[in-house]
Amino acid sequence: MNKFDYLIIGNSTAAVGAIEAIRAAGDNGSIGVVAHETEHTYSRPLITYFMAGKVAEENVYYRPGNFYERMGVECMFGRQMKSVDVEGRSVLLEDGERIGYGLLMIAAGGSPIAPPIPGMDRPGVFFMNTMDDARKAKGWLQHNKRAVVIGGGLTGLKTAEALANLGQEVIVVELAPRVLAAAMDEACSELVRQVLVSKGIEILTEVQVTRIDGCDDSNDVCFATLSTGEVISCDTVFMAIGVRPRIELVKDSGIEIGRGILVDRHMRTNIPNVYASGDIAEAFDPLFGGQRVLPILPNAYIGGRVAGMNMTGKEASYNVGMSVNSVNFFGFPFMSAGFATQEEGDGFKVFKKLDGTNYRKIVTRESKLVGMLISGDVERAGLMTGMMRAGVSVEGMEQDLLDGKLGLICLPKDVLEERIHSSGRNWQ
Amino acid sequence: MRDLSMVCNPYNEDKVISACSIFGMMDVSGKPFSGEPVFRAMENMHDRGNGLGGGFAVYGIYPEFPDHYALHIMYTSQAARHETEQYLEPRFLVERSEEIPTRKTDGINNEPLVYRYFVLPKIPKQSEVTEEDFMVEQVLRVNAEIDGAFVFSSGKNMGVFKGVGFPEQIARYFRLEEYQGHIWTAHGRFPTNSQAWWGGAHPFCMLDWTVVHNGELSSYGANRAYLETIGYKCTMFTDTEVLTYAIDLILRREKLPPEIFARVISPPLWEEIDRMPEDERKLQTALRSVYGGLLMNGPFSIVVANGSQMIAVTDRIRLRPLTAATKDSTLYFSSEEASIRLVSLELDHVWTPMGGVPVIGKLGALPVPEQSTKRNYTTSTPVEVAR
Amino acid sequence: MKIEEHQNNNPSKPAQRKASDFKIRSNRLSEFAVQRDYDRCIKCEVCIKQCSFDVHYRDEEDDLIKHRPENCVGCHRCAVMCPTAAISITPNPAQYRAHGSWSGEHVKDINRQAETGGVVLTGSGNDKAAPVYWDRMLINASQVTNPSIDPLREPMELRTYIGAKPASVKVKDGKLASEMPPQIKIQMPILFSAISYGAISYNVQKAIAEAAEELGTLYNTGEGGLHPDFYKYKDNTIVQVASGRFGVHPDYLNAARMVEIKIGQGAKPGIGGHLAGEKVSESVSITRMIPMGTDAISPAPQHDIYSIEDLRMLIFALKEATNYRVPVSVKIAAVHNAAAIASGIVRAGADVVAIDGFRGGTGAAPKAIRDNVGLPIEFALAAVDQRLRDEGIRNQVTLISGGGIRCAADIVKAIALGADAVYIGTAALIAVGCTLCQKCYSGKCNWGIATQNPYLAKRVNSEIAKNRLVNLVQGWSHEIKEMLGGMGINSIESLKGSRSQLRGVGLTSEELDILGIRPAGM
Amino acid sequence: MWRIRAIPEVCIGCGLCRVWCKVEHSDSKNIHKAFKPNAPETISCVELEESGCESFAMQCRQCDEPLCAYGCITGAMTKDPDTGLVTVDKKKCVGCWTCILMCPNGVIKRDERNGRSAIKCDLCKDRGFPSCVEHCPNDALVIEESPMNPLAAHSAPLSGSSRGDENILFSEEVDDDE
Repeated sequence: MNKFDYLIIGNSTAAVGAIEAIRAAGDNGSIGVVAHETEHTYSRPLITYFMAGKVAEENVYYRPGNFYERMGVECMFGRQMKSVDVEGRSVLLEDGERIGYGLLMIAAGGSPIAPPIPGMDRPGVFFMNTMDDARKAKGWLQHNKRAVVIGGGLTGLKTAEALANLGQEVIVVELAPRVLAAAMDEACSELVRQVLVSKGIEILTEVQVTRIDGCDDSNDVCFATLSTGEVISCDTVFMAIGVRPRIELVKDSGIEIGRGILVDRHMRTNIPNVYASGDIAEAFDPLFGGQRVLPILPNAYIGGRVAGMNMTGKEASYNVGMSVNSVNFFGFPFMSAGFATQEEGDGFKVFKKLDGTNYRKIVTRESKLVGMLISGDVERAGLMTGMMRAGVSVEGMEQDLLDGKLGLICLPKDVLEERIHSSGRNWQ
Repeated sequence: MRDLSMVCNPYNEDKVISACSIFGMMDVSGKPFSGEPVFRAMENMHDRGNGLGGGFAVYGIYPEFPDHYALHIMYTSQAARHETEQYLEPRFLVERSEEIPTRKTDGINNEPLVYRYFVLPKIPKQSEVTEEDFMVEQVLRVNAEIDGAFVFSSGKNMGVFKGVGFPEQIARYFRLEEYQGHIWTAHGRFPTNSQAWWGGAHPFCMLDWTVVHNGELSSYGANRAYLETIGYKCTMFTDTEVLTYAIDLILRREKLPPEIFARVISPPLWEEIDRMPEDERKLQTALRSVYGGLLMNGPFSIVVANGSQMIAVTDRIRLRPLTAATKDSTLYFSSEEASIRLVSLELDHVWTPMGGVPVIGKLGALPVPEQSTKRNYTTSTPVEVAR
Repeated sequence: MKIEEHQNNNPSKPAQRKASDFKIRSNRLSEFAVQRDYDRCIKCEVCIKQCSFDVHYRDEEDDLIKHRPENCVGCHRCAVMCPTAAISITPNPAQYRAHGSWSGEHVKDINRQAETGGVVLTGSGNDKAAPVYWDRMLINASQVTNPSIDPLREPMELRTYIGAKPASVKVKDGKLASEMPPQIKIQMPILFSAISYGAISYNVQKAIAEAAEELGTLYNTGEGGLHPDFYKYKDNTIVQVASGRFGVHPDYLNAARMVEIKIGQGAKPGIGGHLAGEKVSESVSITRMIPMGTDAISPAPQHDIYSIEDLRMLIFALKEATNYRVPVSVKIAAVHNAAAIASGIVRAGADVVAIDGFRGGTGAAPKAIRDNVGLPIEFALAAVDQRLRDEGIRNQVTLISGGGIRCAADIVKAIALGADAVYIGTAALIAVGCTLCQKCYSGKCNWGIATQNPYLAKRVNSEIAKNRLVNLVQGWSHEIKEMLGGMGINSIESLKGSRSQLRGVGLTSEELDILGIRPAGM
Repeated sequence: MWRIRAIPEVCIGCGLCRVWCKVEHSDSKNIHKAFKPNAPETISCVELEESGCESFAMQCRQCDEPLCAYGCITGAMTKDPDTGLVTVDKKKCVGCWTCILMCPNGVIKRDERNGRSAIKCDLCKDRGFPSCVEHCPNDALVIEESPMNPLAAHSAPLSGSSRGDENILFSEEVDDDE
C-alpha cells in the first residue's frame, strides 16, 4: 500500500495552503494529493473570466507550472476518494486503490447544487464550478447567443457578467426578491442590479425555472419555463444556485459532520490525525460566534495553511476566518465583510450612507465594528476588516467610517503601535 | 637691558628663532676635569651653529668662593658698569670684583666688557624674602632696568661664558682651558637672522640653574603668557628665556624633582595618562591642568644643570635629536653621537631617550638607559657611583 | 513686551468701529518676495503644510498654489522642502526709497512702532554690520625652523579641564599631595551655551544634551530648569541659576557638572528675559516650576545680587549646596568694563568666568538692545584676559567666551586671545536647521527649534540633530587640530593666550593694542 | 528582508514620501513629468496618516503572514520566499480587490492605468532603495532589515529551510518578538 506522511484530498486553495505551510515549516515529509479533477491547481473564481476570454488559460492556474515538482508533491489526479478508514489510517479510492497516510487533510470542497428541474440533462445546460465546466461552456457559447443564468448569487452574476462580455443576451433568474441577497442588503443589491441592467443583463426576481425544454428538431436547450408560467427562449442555461460541502465522502467514517466537516481552531476534526479545510469544512467564525461553513477563497487558503502548520507540529490557530467578499461587476467594485446584511436591532447598530453609486454601510455591535458593505469607493476598505479582526471600539468614529475618512491613526495607541511595529504575523 | 634687547631683536620678532648644537658632560663622581673634550665635541658640531652664538656653563670652577654668588655681567659701556656697581654696592657684600680674563680671538668682534663679582646678598632684616628670591629679583632688575648691563651668570661655584661666535672661539676667548669643573654644558647657536647679541647666547642661567637648548618653542606665546601672569618678565624674546623661567619656577621655587619638571614641560599624551595607574594619572592630570601653560610645545632638546645634576630632555614627540651615553662615571649628552664618540670612542652605554622622558645624572648616580628608552612613570632608581 | 499688548485702548474713544480696530493697519512693505515657478510647481502642498506663517495656500478655484508674501519671514523652510525647487524667497525687490540716513529698516521699525506703540522684538543674534574682529585677525603657521605637525599622523590634543586651578601642584613621594578643586574634563574646548527648554523645543535640547554626551563636552540648560528626562545627561550638564530662578532646586543643582550664575547675556545686556505664556507648555511649566501658560519673566537683575559681595555669597551658597563638588561659573555680558567686572568675579570665588559678546543669540530681545548694547566678544575677551594676567589671577580661573563663534578659526583665535574654551549657541542651532529668520520669539519656528508647538517641534528629529551637532563639533575639532598642527603645536593648552600667533589686518593701532596683537607684516 | 517602518514621533506630515512614491511609480519616474497636468494619474503606495499634530506614513509592511496574498484569488499576490517582498504579478491580477479588503493597514491601491491591477509598495526594487525612505526629510521612515522568518515564506522551497521558531501565524500562543 502506498503511504504518505501527508495525504491531501482535494487540489484547490486549501490544499495549496496546506502544502505551502508544510514546506514553509521545513518539513520534508511525503505529500500526496488526490483530486477528482485532472487539472493543475487553478483559481475557481477565475473560470468565468476564462470563459469570457478575459484571462488566458495559463493565468487561471493558481500556482506556477512547476508547483508540485518544487513542493515535492505526488499528484493522484482524476481519482475520487470513496471512503476513509480512520482506524487503519488509509483512504480507499473509487478505483479500488487504498492509500495510507500519517496525517490526512480533507479539502475536497463542495459540489454544485443541482435542483430537480426537468430538462437538466439537456445539452446546453452547464454548471459553473470547474475548469472543465468553463471549457465546455466556452465551446458551446461560440454557437449560441442567449443564456439563462439560474441563481442571482455571486457565481451566477459573475457568470452573467462573463456572458455579457461575450456578447450574449443574458437573463438572470433569481428566486429571492433581489440578487446577492445573502451577501448584500437591499440598497447595495439594487446598485448591483443597476450595474448589470445597464450592461443589458435582464434580471428576473422572485421567480424560478421550472423546466428546460429542447426544440422540436433538437435535444439542445431551447426554452426555459418560469414559475410564472412565462416561457423564455434561450440556448444556454447555467446552474449557479450554490455549492454544498462534499460531506458524503466521509459518511460513516467516524469523522464528525454538521453542515460540513466539523473542525476545531486548529482545523482538526474529531479524529486526531485528520484535518479538514476549505469549502468542505465547518469552522469557527469568531465574529459570528459559532461554527459555519464559509465557502470563500481567503478562508480556504488560511484554513489550509493553519491545518498544514498544525500537521507539522507547529501550533497555529484559525482566528481570522470571517466572511469577506470583494467582487466587481464590469469594473464597479463591491465589498462586504461580516454582518453585511444586518439591519438595525438585535443589539446591532447600522449606519448607512448612499451617495450616487457610492454606498457605505457599517454595522456595529457593542460599539465594535462587525459588518460592512461598500460599493464604489473601496479605497482602504481593509482598514475596516482589520478593525473587525482587532475588535477595536469604533464608538464616535461611525461618521468618519461612513465618510471614508478613517485611517490607522484613529486606532487605539496599542493597536496602532502593533500595526506600525509588528512583522504582520498575528492578525487577530 | 632694553638697549641690548633692541640690538638683539631689531625686527621686534615675537621670539628669536634659532637652532643649535648642545653638549653636556658630567663626572658624577664630582671630579673636576678640563673642558678640552667639550671644546672638541662642539667643534665637531660646527655646522649646527652659524657663528652667531656659543657658550658654556661650568660647575665647580670657583672652589675658593663656594658660598658666594658669582655674578658674570656684561656691559656695553663703562657708564653701564658704574651704574651697575652703584646698584650692587648697597645690596651686596662684594667679596671680589674683576674683569673676566679673555684673549683677543679671531672671529670674536664687538665684545662687551665682561666682569665678575663674588657677592653675598645683604637682605634687609625682618625681610621674609628668601636669599634665592632676593638674588633672582636683583638679577632681573639689573637686566630689566639698567641700560647696557646684563647679568648672564649668577650661581655659586659655577660660571656661564658665552658670546657671539662659534663655541670653540668663545672657549678660546674666555680662556676656558684654564678652568676645571665636574659639569660642562655647551651650546652652538644657529639663529636665523644675522643680528645676534652676546646676552642671547646660551647657556641661560638663573642662579645655579643653567640650560642649553636646541629648538624652537612653538608654544612660546602661551608659555610666556603663563609666566608673565606669575610675574616673570620676558624681555629677550627667546624661547630659552621662558624655558629658564620654567626651570626656575618648577625646580627652584616649587622644588619639584627634575622628573616632574620633565613631565610639566614635556607631558605624556592624554591617552597615555588615561592608561596610567590611578595615582600617576591623578598626578599627571593635575600637572597638565595646572601647568598647561608650561607645556613646551614644538621641537627642542635641552640640557639643564645645576651643581649636583645634569638633566637632558626632549620635546614629547621628539622632534630634535638627543643622544645620551655613559663611560665609567662620566655622563654625556649630545645633539650627535659622533661628538661623544670623538671624545670617548669606547662607551658603556649609548642610547636615544624617548621624547619627553628625562635622563638625569646626579652626583653619585648615573642614569639607567632603560629608564629613558621606555615610558616609566615609577620613580627611577639610578645606578650608584662612588664619588 | 509683545507688540500686540501695547495697543492703545483709549476708553474715552467714541464707540466707532473702523478697519484698524480689526487688524493692524500697516504701511510696511513685505520684507520678502515669494517666487513660485509654476512650471516646476507640482501642487504637492508641502509648502503649505510646512509654513506656520500661512504664506502658501491652495486656490481651489484656480487650482493653483498661491502665496501671501506679506506673511513671509524668510526662513526658507518652504524653499528647502519643495521637492522641485520651485520656490525662491528673496528680499522684496520693492524697497523703501533709498536714503543715506533713513534705512529701510529704520522706516520699517518706525512703522511697526507707530502701529503698536510697543518695543520691537527680535530673536537670534545681532545682525548689524559692526566689524567682526575675528575676520580681521590672521593665524600663524610654522615653516622651516619649527616643524608643523600632521594631525592625521600625530596625536593632537584638544582636551581641556574646566574649573579653578591652584597656583602650583604639590608632590610628595611621587604622588599628588595637593587637593585639586573640581575639574571637568571636556574633549574639545567647545561647549554648548545656555539655551533654555522653553526657548527651544524638547527635541533640540535633547539633541544638544546627547551631542554633548557623545562628544564628551558640556551643554547648558539656560534658565529653563532641567526636564526630568534630561537628568540622565547629568555628566554633561551645566545648570544655570538666573534671575528668574526657574526650576532651581537642590536636585537640579546636584544634577550637573557645573553650576552657572547668569548675570548677563550678550544679546541683551542689562535686561531680563521673557518667555511668552504660549510657549509655557505643560512640560515647560513642570520643568520651570511655574504655572502653565503664564509668562516666564526673568528680572533684569538678580534681586539677591546688588553688589560683588552678594555675588560672592551666592557663589559660595551654590558651592555649599553642591558640596564643593562642581565648579561655579559666572556668566556676564560683554560690556564696557567687563575686565574689571571679571576681575571682581574671580576674586569673588568663581571657578569659571563666561563672557558673552554682543553678537550672541537670544530667543527674544528688544531689537534696540540687541543691536546697540554691549561689546564685540573679541575686545571683551582680550581685555578680560589681559586684566586677569596683569593682576596675576588669570591662571586660577577658566575663561569661556561665547557670543558669535561661527567657525573653527574663531575658536582658534579666541583661545589665542586667552580663552580656555568657547560657548557655541547660534552655530549649534544653525547646525540643527536654524536659518536665522529671527522669529524665535513668535513661537512659530518653522524649523521646529524655537517653538513648543508639537506640530512644529516634531520637525527636529533629535537623532538627526544630534548627529549634525556631533558632526559640526567634530568637523571644527579637526580644523582646530589642523591649525594647531600648522602652528607646530599638538596640544590646545599651548595655544592659550598665545597672541603672538595672531596678526591684525585693517585694524587701528588702538584696536591692535586692545587685542594685544601686532599688525600683519610685523 | 526589508521592511519600511514609520516613526510617528518625528513624522512632520510633509507628504514628501507620497510625492516621491508617486514619482517612482509613474511611467516617466520624473517628478515634473509625473505631475504634469495631463499626465496619467500617479499612484502613491504610501498613505500619510494625519490627525491633529500626529502623523505617520504607512506602506506595506511585507507581512510575515500576508493576508493580501492569502486572500488573492488568482495567485498574483505572493510573498517571495527569498526576499520576503510581497509582490503582485500584474499579468495575473484581475482587479478583484480582495487584497484591498484583506489588508488591515489599507496600503494596497487600485491601479487602473493599464488594465486593472493592484499596486502596492515594492520597496522600489527597480530603484534599489525605497524612494520614500530616502526622501524623508526627518528620518521618519526607516528600513528595518531583519532575517527572513522561514515560516513567513508564502511558498518556501522544498529543501534548505530549517524549522523556524514556534511563534507563528494566527497562533494564540504568539509571543511576538517585535
